[in-house]
Amino acid sequence: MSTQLAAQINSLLAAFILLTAFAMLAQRKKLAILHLFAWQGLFLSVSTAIVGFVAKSHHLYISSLLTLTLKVVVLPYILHVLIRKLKIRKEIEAVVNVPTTMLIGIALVIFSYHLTAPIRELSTLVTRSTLAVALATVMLGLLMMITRRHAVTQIIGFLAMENGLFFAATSATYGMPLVVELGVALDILIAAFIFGIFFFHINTTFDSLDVDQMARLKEED
Amino acid sequence: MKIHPFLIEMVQIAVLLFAAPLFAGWVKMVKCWSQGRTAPSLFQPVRDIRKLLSKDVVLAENASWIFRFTPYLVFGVTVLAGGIIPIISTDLPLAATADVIALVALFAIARFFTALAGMDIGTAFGGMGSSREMTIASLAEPAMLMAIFAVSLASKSTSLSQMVLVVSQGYSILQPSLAFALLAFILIALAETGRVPVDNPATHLELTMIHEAMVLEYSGRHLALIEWAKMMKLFLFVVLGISAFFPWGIAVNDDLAGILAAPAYLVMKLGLAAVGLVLIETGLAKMRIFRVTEFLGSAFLFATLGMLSFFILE
Amino acid sequence: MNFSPGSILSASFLLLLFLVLSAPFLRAKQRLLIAIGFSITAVASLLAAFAGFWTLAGGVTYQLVLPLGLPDLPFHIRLDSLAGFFLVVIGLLAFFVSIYSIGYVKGFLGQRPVTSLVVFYALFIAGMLLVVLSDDAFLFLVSWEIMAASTYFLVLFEDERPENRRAAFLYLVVAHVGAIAILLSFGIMAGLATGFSGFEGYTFDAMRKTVLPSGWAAAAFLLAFFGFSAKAGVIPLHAWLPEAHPVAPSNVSALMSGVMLKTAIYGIVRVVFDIIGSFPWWWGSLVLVFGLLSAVIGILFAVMQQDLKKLLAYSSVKNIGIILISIGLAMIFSSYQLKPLAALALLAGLYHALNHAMYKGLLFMGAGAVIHATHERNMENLGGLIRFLPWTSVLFLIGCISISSLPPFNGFVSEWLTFQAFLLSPSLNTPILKLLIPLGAALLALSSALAAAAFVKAFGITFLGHRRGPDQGRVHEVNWPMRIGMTMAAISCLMLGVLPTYVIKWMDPIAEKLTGATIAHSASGFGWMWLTPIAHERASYSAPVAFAGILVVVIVTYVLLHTRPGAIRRAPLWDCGFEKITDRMQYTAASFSMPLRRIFGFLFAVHEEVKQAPPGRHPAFPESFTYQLRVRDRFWGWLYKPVIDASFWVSRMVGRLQQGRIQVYLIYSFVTIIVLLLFV
Amino acid sequence: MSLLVLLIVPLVASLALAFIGDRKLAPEVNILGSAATLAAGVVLALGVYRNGPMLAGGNFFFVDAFNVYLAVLTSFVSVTTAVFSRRYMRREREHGTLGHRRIRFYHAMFQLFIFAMLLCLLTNNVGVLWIAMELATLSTVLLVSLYRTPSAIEAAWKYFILCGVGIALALFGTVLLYFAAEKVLGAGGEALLWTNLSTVSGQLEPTILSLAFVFLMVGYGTKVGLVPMHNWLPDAHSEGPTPISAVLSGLLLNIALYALVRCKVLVDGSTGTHHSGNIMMGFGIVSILVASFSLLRQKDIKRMFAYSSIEHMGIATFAFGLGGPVATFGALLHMLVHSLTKSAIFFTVGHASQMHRSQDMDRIKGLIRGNPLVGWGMTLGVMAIVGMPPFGVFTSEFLILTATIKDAPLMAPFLLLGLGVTFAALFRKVQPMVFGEAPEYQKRLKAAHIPVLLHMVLVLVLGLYMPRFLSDWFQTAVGILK
Repeated sequence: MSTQLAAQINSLLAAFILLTAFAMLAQRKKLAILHLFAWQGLFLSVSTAIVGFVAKSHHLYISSLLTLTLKVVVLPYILHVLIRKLKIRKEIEAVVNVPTTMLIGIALVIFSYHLTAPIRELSTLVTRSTLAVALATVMLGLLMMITRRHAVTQIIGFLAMENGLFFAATSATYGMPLVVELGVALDILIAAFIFGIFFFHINTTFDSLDVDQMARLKEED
Repeated sequence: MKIHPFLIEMVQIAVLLFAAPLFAGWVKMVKCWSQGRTAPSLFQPVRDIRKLLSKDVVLAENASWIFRFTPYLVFGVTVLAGGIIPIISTDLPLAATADVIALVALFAIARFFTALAGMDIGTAFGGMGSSREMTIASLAEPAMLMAIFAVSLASKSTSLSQMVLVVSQGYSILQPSLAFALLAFILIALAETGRVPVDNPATHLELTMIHEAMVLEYSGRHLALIEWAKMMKLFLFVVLGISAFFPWGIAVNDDLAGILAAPAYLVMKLGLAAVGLVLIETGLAKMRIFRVTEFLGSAFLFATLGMLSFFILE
Repeated sequence: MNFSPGSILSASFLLLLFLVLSAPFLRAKQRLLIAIGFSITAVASLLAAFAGFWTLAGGVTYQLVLPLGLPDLPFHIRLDSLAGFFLVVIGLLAFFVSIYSIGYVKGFLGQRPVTSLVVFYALFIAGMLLVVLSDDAFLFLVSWEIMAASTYFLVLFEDERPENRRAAFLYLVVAHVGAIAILLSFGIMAGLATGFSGFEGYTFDAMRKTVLPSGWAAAAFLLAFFGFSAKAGVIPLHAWLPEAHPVAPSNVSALMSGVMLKTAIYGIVRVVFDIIGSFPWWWGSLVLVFGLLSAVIGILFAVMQQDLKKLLAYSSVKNIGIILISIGLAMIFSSYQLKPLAALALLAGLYHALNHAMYKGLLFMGAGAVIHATHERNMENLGGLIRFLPWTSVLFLIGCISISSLPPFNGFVSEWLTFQAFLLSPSLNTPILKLLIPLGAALLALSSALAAAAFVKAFGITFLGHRRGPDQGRVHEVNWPMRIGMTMAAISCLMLGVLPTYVIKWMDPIAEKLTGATIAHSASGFGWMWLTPIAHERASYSAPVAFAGILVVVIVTYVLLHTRPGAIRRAPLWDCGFEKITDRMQYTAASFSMPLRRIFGFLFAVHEEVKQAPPGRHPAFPESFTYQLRVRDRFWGWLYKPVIDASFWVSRMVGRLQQGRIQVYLIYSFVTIIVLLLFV
Repeated sequence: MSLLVLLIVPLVASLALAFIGDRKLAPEVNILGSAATLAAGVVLALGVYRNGPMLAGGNFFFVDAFNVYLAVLTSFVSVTTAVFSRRYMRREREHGTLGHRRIRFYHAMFQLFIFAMLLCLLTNNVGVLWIAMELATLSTVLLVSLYRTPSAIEAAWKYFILCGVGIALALFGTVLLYFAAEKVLGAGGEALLWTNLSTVSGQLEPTILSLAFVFLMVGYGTKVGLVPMHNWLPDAHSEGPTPISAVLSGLLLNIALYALVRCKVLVDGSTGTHHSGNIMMGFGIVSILVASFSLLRQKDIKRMFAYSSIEHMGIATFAFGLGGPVATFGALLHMLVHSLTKSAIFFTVGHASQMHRSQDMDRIKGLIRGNPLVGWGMTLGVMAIVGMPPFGVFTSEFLILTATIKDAPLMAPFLLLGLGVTFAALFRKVQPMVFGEAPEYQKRLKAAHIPVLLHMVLVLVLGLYMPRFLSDWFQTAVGILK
């Protein structure tokens, strides 16, 4: 497999990642969002593997494996369990005005393209063009957290951001040093447990996961 | 031949002590004539004082030492002031004791204690008198100072002897600054010595009196001293005006002739001054206390004009 | 250790430090604590005064670097003529007040623990002494704020009273804002001194050496003047003063009014004449204008007051004004290189600072004695005390005479000198100043005349007449330490008034150092008895002669009139023949100031209301009247309230930022990063 | 060697405490662990002071004047906080607000938190720094929600999400940094080491670094609590148990600022402009103003002091942004004295709210009469924190302000405004609490004396006499941050 082809595939995957990000932004049903997230993770791990293959840097395989286990298996599973346990599968949440969100998303993509332009000039990697996508994914994840009112979806948005970061790491720089990768993964795992606990607390105290109830602490009166 | 300054000082103080009542009497006479009344004798004030001196003192039960101390202090301060103002000669050992500003302050001491004495016995009248006296004084002081300022600009000095020396050379009364200052000084003097239109020394009509209200409770020798001091104050203000504005005749270099001539000039000037005073007092009516603001305000205005005209015109 | 002003000073500081550290261990024995504590402060302040006197008399400068503070910015101490003079001012009054306190503070025994009072009192004195000694910006501000903080706690001594808390709070805020302004001004000077390559720029020496560009210099001066005025209670920054001084314990108010305000004067003189050095004339006129404003408005407020200590506090504003007037004149003169005149004006101001310390301290101590004896501050409930408090009344009267600037007492000398400075203004060669400055003299005259009115009122209403209001039983004369403290202050008032030539000769090095000219020679050129600021033809005043003259004439007349045994008969009041006079017919504090209120009322927010009780009866036959008078400070509404309202409005607006929903917070981060990225 | 001890002790202690649980000796063990950490820290500091900066664990750890003094500070405050929390937590248990499991959790997490912060400081690796920072957040999130009250959970959730997002952005910045670095240093771990980065900072690609700095600024700025990313801070500080508020305010913010400053140095080295400095100054000023005005209308005592923390972090950030020897010196000193003073204040606040069973400032009254130590402690603490001499905070603010009026005169008025308003606001609230009569509902309690006294004495000493070695330290740190 030539580097060219690898680059092709990689950018294709990048496109998919971006697509999933948008899809999540538009999607209403939690389970669907969860599945989309899992897909994004899958694309990410594959692309990581390919980059690893191209760059012949083997620690990327490990990190791809990590991604696979974490982002595709473990986290979705945990969330799935939570959703079932907390019986919030049915809850359809109001998404603020999808078209507008989409437009903002587009704007973000363009913006991040514009930002990463100079870097693209500098970089010699085959994967350099995907950096824009990575940044866009991060931004979209943030946007998702902003537009959603449900704890679970916010978390998913958060994790989507993380995906974007991983993608940036691999695509921009053929992956961070392994120590860092592992550490990050560990942190995410801990984070997963923590928000797992949180869902229970929130649900028991507010008997719903709608974060809009949690607006008691404020200055204005 | 030379005459020792201390002798002159003595003479001057003696003059002050006895000329003051006479002057007061003279003012009364002129006033009566101008109003077509038969006048008391020129020596009436002297007789009054002597009579009061020989009378017993009736003191309010709750009068404190301040009440008893005040007459002596007032008298003492006034006499001292008399020793400073050049009446017949400028060559006085006491002259350097105080310049005009300090002189004003000396009178202020007398006022301060009179006001306290007025409040000491705790009557409504006493308090009223003190309050009004202090109010008027606080308005008169700035005007007084501006007048002094105007004069001292001309004479480059605030020491009285120096003023006399400078002014007596040349016809500086023609200077507009001094003219304005004189005008202001007259108004202030009326207020300070408690004459119509600010205060009426002749009345005991409760609501119009100011100075009298403070000394209402005095009797005997205390009253004598107070009255005497008051006459001296009037006399001194007239003399002050004379030495500041019409100093001709005051002996500047102590030769016998000058010193002998000086009293003559003095008597003449005093006579005229009394006439002027009477004209004012009969011409004007006593004004309400809150009109005094405007009265002294105009005095201040004149003084300021005097100063400005010095800078602008001279 | 050799015997020098420096060593004496360190001794006094060690004493104070020892007291501060050991006081908490004497908590249990309050009586002992008072006795020991205040004796120590007395000794310490006397030592400080002595050191200051020596320095100024010797005309030498001691410098010292303490290994404290930052290693690269140690504490610099400098004892020069100016510092020496203020050491005397502070130390002397602190000595009197400390002795007074031994008696005064006993009054708190059994009511509350006085430990904190002793500790902060000592800290307060130490702070003031350090302020005048410090020779670098850092130490100066440290001691400056120590002074402020300790007085804050002293004002809060009776902390259960809400008005104390309010006053203390107001005081501390104003003081601190002022301190920050001073800090910034030092920052300018230090920055221009070295450009902050390191810490050297913070020493006053470095600042002296640098010549500031005029713009920066003006900024530095304005900041410093603002800061120091806030401390000195210059109108319109005075609002805290009449709140804080009255509620503090009287010995503390004596020190606050008497000397703490002077540290601000010291600061102005130090910064303007010593550190900056050369300046344009408008600085001086600015100081002059604010001085006049404070002098007139302050004393007018004083006349209006019915609370004895409030009256005294406002009169402090007036006196600070007078000091500033002289300093302003000095600045104008020296900006025109009229060195001797500048020297005269400056010395007049400093002399007045010294005098004011003495008589204001005396008056506050007297007020404290009155409160000690009657537990009453409101003059409307006082009166006739001269019969119960013979000592206090005499001493208080001396204070009143001095502060009303009547000869032969000290207040008059310095004010007379100020007038002389005014009268010399025609020698300025700027027409407009020639015209305007004399008007200032008129305002000064107005303020001093009003002062006389105010203190006739203060003494007359408090000590003369009959007791107004409810008479709480018999009143006793205060104990000996209090009398001694007051007496010493009174004596110094007389001495400073009668022997001005010596004082001026003593103070001359300051003038020489700061303005480059001396006046002692001309001032006493006519003999020690005659004070002749420029030349005896120009003007002269002889306090001794005046004093002796009055005395002699009084005695002579008295003797002459008592040759004949004149019987004195006591009789009830005549009062133009009124029947049954009651105490309630007397003039009250409110009624005394009524004419002035009518004349100058436009300057205040005066609320008068007369209530007829019971209403509805025939108006011709009212049962009783109640008269209520509230004279309020316009500046509060003009200056302070708007600021407060504005800041609360802003804070409401800012509160909107944080309205609880996490999405909004996320949007903040989002927007922030977008914006930043756009800018990069 | 001592470095490894310094890191391992808290980790071990945390595990141990997790096993010990809520036994009788747990608090003592906690104190002991912290004390050991402190000892190691001091030894390390002395070593650095003697032999200058050093690497350890094969380039993995790096100690210089800048981070070692923060490490000592961290371990020291952890000791005092542990001592304080012994009394505090006992009281809480007596009141039944906390069960055994939670106290076990508290102890374990406390030590873990200390570990995370020390790792942040001592690691030489930008990536590891990031990880440790995240770890520090995660370890405290559940401590903030320890009381399980609705508001506690809300606060913790906000803390979790906002800081998570922030830190994620920081990671993006780190990636960019790595991206720029690996061109110069080649791929692999070497490219993320401070030591290497600082040597080659000149060659790093300016555009990328300035881009990276934006992400790092917003990311770590969130944890520093700079406006407008500050919103988690008041909530988290006011709802968590007081010892945690103390360490959050006193230590965590410092750590985040430390990271930020390190990054700034790199960026400046590469861009050669003062751009990043200006950005930091902007954030600083905005934080000072917003915080000071928010202080005016506070009702909850811990919330109020949280805002004051924001303000002080703003001042430090501003000073670092200002640059220059004096300002930087001031900023370093400010980090030190602020964390000492603020944690002392939080100790007293904790006791005060326990005495009145409320954090509502209208209920807290008459502290000095009720408990002199708490009352005077809070009074003097507040005096110190608003910058009254002779306390150390004044020294730092003095240096910073004077430097400001020289280098950025236009900023001075805002600074003046902010400080003035803060002063008025704090005293307006604190004065009624400490002075006046004690209310009848006030409970008596045995306060933890040593921590408060120790901190206040230190701050006082720093204000009056700063030891030579400390200032040398700062000077070298200033040299590092040039």
